[in-house]
Amino acid sequence: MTASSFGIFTGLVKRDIRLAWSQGGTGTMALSFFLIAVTLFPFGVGPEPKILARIAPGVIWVVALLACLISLDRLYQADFEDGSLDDLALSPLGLSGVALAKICAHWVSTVLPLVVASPLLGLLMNLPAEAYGTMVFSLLLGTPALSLIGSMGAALTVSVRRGGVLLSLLVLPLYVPTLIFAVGAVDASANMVDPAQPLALLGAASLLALVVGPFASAQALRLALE
Amino acid sequence: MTASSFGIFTGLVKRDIRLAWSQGGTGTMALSFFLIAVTLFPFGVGPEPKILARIAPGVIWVVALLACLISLDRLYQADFEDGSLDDLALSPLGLSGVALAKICAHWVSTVLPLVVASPLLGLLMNLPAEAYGTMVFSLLLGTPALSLIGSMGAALTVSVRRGGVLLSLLVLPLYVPTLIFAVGAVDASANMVDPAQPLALLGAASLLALVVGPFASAQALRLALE
Amino acid sequence: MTQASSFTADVCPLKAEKLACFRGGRLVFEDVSFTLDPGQLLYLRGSNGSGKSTLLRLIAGFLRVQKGVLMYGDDGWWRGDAALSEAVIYAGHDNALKPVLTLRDNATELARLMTGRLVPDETLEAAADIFDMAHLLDQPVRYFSSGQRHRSNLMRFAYLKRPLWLMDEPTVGLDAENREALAGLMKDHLAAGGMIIAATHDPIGVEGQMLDMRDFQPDYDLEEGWL
Amino acid sequence: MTQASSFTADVCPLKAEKLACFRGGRLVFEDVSFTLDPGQLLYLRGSNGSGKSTLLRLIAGFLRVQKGVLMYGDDGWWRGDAALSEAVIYAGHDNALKPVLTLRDNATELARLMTGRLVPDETLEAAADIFDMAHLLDQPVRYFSSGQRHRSNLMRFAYLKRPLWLMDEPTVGLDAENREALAGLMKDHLAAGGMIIAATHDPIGVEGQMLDMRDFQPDYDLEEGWL
Amino acid sequence: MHRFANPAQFNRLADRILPWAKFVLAASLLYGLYLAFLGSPPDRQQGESVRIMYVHVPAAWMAMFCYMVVAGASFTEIVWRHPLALLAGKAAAPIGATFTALALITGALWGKPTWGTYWQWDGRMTSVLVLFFLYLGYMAIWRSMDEEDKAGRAASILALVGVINIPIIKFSVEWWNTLHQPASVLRLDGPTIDSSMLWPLLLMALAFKAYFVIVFLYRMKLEINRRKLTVLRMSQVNRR
Ligand code: HEM
Ligand SMILES: Nc1ncnc2c1ncn2[C@@H]1O[C@H](COP(=O)(O)OP(=O)(O)OP(=O)(O)O)[C@@H](O)[C@H]1O
Ligand SMILES: Nc1ncnc2c1ncn2[C@@H]1O[C@H](COP(=O)(O)OP(=O)(O)OP(=O)(O)O)[C@@H](O)[C@H]1O
Ligand SMILES: [Mg+2]
Ligand SMILES: [Mg+2]
Repeated sequence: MTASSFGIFTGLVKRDIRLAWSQGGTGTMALSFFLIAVTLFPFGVGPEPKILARIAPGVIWVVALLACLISLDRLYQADFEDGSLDDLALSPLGLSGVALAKICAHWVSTVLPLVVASPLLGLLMNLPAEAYGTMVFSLLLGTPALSLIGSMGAALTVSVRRGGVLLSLLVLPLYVPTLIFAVGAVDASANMVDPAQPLALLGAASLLALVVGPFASAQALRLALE
Repeated sequence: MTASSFGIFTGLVKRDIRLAWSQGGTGTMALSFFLIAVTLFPFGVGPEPKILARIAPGVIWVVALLACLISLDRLYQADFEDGSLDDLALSPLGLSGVALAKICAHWVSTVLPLVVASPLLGLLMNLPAEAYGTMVFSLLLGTPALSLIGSMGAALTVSVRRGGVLLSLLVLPLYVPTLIFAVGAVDASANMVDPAQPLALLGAASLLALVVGPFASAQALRLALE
Repeated sequence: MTQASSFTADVCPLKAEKLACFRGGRLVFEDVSFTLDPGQLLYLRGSNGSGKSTLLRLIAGFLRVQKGVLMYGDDGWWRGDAALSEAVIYAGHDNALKPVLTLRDNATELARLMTGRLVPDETLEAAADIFDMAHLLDQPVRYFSSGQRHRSNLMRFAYLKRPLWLMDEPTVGLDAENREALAGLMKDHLAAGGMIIAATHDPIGVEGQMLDMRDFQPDYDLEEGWL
Repeated sequence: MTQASSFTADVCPLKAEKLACFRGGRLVFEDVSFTLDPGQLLYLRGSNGSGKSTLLRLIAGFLRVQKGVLMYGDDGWWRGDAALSEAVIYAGHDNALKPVLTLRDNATELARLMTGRLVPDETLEAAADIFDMAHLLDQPVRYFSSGQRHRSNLMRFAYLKRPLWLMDEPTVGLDAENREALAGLMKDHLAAGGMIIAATHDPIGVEGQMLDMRDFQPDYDLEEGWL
Repeated sequence: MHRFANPAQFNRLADRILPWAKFVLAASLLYGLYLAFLGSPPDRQQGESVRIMYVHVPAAWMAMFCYMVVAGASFTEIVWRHPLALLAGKAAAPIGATFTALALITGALWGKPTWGTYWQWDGRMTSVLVLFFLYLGYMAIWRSMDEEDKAGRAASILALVGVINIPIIKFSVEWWNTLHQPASVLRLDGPTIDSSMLWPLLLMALAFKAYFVIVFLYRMKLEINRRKLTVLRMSQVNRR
């Protein structure tokens, strides 16, 4: 049973990564949203390097968060609409396992590319050289919380058409602590202060989300099936 | 024929406004995204009033644009998925007329509330008092272009699964001029300069979008029907 | 042969000559010809994938006529044409219902979209009665079962007064009584001089011509067909 | 009465006693009782909206059993239970296909989801052959017609080896030949000791018990039922 | 108009052009590179870094040229439904995107020694970035849709709408820039070009154009073959 569960789990993760990067998937698209939306800020705020450097960590993190958010929209929705959610519910893995697998796949296929691209945007936004390492590290540490929390929202809104915007209403407030710790860490580095403390808090947020996320998502998915 | 066309047009506008504000509609949701996302920036950037004031026009406009964008996602998608688009195509109004009606409804139901809420966010972001009038006026003048351009993107991506993020890739570059003119106008007011020139350009952008938007949307919708 | 009638648009014979349709670069059918006179019914038959739905969508003007001719009376019949969009009612696989609206509101909005006017309450209730939906008129559609949704969709044929009905698998998921109601509705329409084209796998119990789509399957030819 | 067989889970009799179901605050049916032994087929009959789909989803464990008892062998049968989710294959109105994947990949993914293993190619091809889909195995599903999609969905019954089949309107949109193929598949399953519950409006041509859902319609009572 | 809709005829034409284009590419690239790196003097203010210009400027020109090819193909497709035009746009877009990326990257590399920063939100750089996004959008639509014809027409609509945008972006951004940062307009007056620099520049531009022609023709042939493959697959779907 455990061996088969593991097979199902990895199989599901692979399936979702494959779908995310196949035609019309969210993988490439979230990345382009991230790039474009960050690029809009210099248009909006003006090109002064000093201002840009000052707001860079905040803007990059907020936009990464929004990109993650809009890609979450379809985390369960596609499976719900085409009836695959019924199949997922009948898998021996159980719905919590299914949710965890889908969250892993989302993070790997959609969020990880954002993390990889973030130094480029740091360049565009004139981020101080000292802060690059911490920014990437804070994204690696904090974004799992975004996927995990977002999964709960996505599961809750899955049976609601046009859930996308409702999703943001549910999820954004829960993102605030993660955001604050992460930006705190990057700012600390930019100002040559030790970012250990906010980073520790960030890790704690991700861990907490890991405990609650899959379970709560499964409960919400049950509701959608009813 | 003309009288009946007018009846169909207003009927369709009313239908869409009603659907947008009914349960799960985009009306309330875009508004809450706007409010929450702007609120994230003080968290991300830090609470210094000077910095906030400096970036306020840019942030408010960029987020209004993103809110508009994510609500556009479903402009035609819902009708496409449930088969209503077939009916719309068989209306004597013609697809261009249908597109224009849906754009009008989108602007009234979803964008206008953002305009109304913007002074509140100006307050949160510490916007200089001189700039409020111009900000609201620039939103009134410029957001129709957002709906019109967005309609083209929404029509192009209507048959695409997970089109939401593709939409942003198509539409955001086309939003850049509107954004630049609008922020230019608000910044001018904030710096006590006459904003007439950027405002005129902003109006021109909306007019141009009005000429191209419904027609191109109708062409794209035809494709989706095929 | 235009005929005065109770319809909002003229009824003319519909004539197809050597129609062909490409999808995704492949020829789905070719050389489809038929003539449909007022008062007549045409069944589209054929195995899954033989092109019934495709032909219906072509006639409804959703697809471009790439090859062959389609005539309504003496006029060509083309995509986006006003004559077309005033003569046709189409009901496809999807139900075109808004789940948050009640059945009455769904019907009202559709009628207004097609005519710019509201339907009188009596017309609507009579239409609902045909499919035994009168008690559901003021229920939101989201509570309906799949057959109830399908019937809600079929109701359009009863309250819109257009001459040419295009029906894609109209019997799907209907119970026996409602299949009879459907047959009755179709007979009335034909008697009033209307025309129907219906793609179906089940017998409906109304007399009509047959067009078997399997007769029009192309011998596939790469040299000609690929671009 | 557990029976050794070719299935991945044990086959036990399924027994329902006085099941009732509320949806949206309304009682959809009540007092539904039946016993289904290995090798038996149960048809759910009844007009649109009588609760066939609802009962199927209840048995599949998507809805909570709010009233009454559902037993599988000697054990209770409840939502999220491992025994349940290893015994059931469900095919509903939606096809659960990913349009970008080929039919083969769709099937492979489903099998892996249900068992953690890959299906052997021969099994898959045999399954496809039943519904005349073998030549479509390596095509992306997005090119399929509605009947072809439905057949792709039905294929799961041929390559997953679970004992209890739940089929919601399995004949919808199938042409005559494929209806026969379906009947053959069902007969084989019953002969091997499997069980089937099928909601349908069309005759399928396999012997089975009938459960008419119209017999279980509650006398609707606002006082009792509304909460 | 539809004469070259016949793929065989197109292939013949392409095969006739290709050898010439290859020759032009080899000749102009070799001589151009020689002039650019050895045969021309370093700039008085910029030193050796000026040599980036010989890649940067032709790449920027090609970025815009390719977009016009895509837009022209789109227009042809929309108005005359010419099947090869559909494929021409698809074939040209990735090349254009690559040149745009090249212009961006060389520009950024050049920026470091001259302005001390890789990236400035200056009008011209920004408008090229937006051009890059338009390319990405065009290619994304192509990738995202089920049917080739549909995808192509959708992408064509976008490409045409994008054309309207290009002059606006350039114009507006320059205006926007003067409000905040008039200093960065400096680059536009650049070093006056001496003939010792003009020649290698023109030769490199010729080489880039020849390169475009070659890759474009090969990609067209590829697309035609891919298209045949799709049709073959489709013919399988309903084989009975
Ligand atoms: C990523 C940054 C850059 C981008 C996107 C960019 C873009 C362009 C474009 C589009 C052109 C062609 C203009 C036309 O023909 O109308 C061009 C030309 C040129 N660029 Fe850049 N550029 C960048 C950085 C630089 C830098 C750093 C320099 C040097 C200081 C530079 C110097 C030039 C020169 C000298 C020309 C030729 C102007 C002429 O036509 O005479 N560029 N660039
Ligand atoms: N989500 C829901 N909320 C409330 N009521 C519902 C919901 N889904 C279905 N119902 C109601 O439950 C009843 C039974 O629906 P069900 O779908 O089971 O019918 P059915 O027998 O399958 O009919 P059909 O033949 O039309 O498929 C219907 O009256 C329907 O209105
Ligand atoms: N979007 C599409 N792209 C390419 N091919 C398609 C597309 N839609 C349908 N086809 C193909 O066209 C053919 C005809 O499909 P159509 O839906 O018209 O069949 P049908 O006769 O209605 O079958 P069914 O009885 O299954 O509904 C099928 O072979 C299908 O594969
Ligand atoms: Mg069909
Ligand atoms: Mg049902």
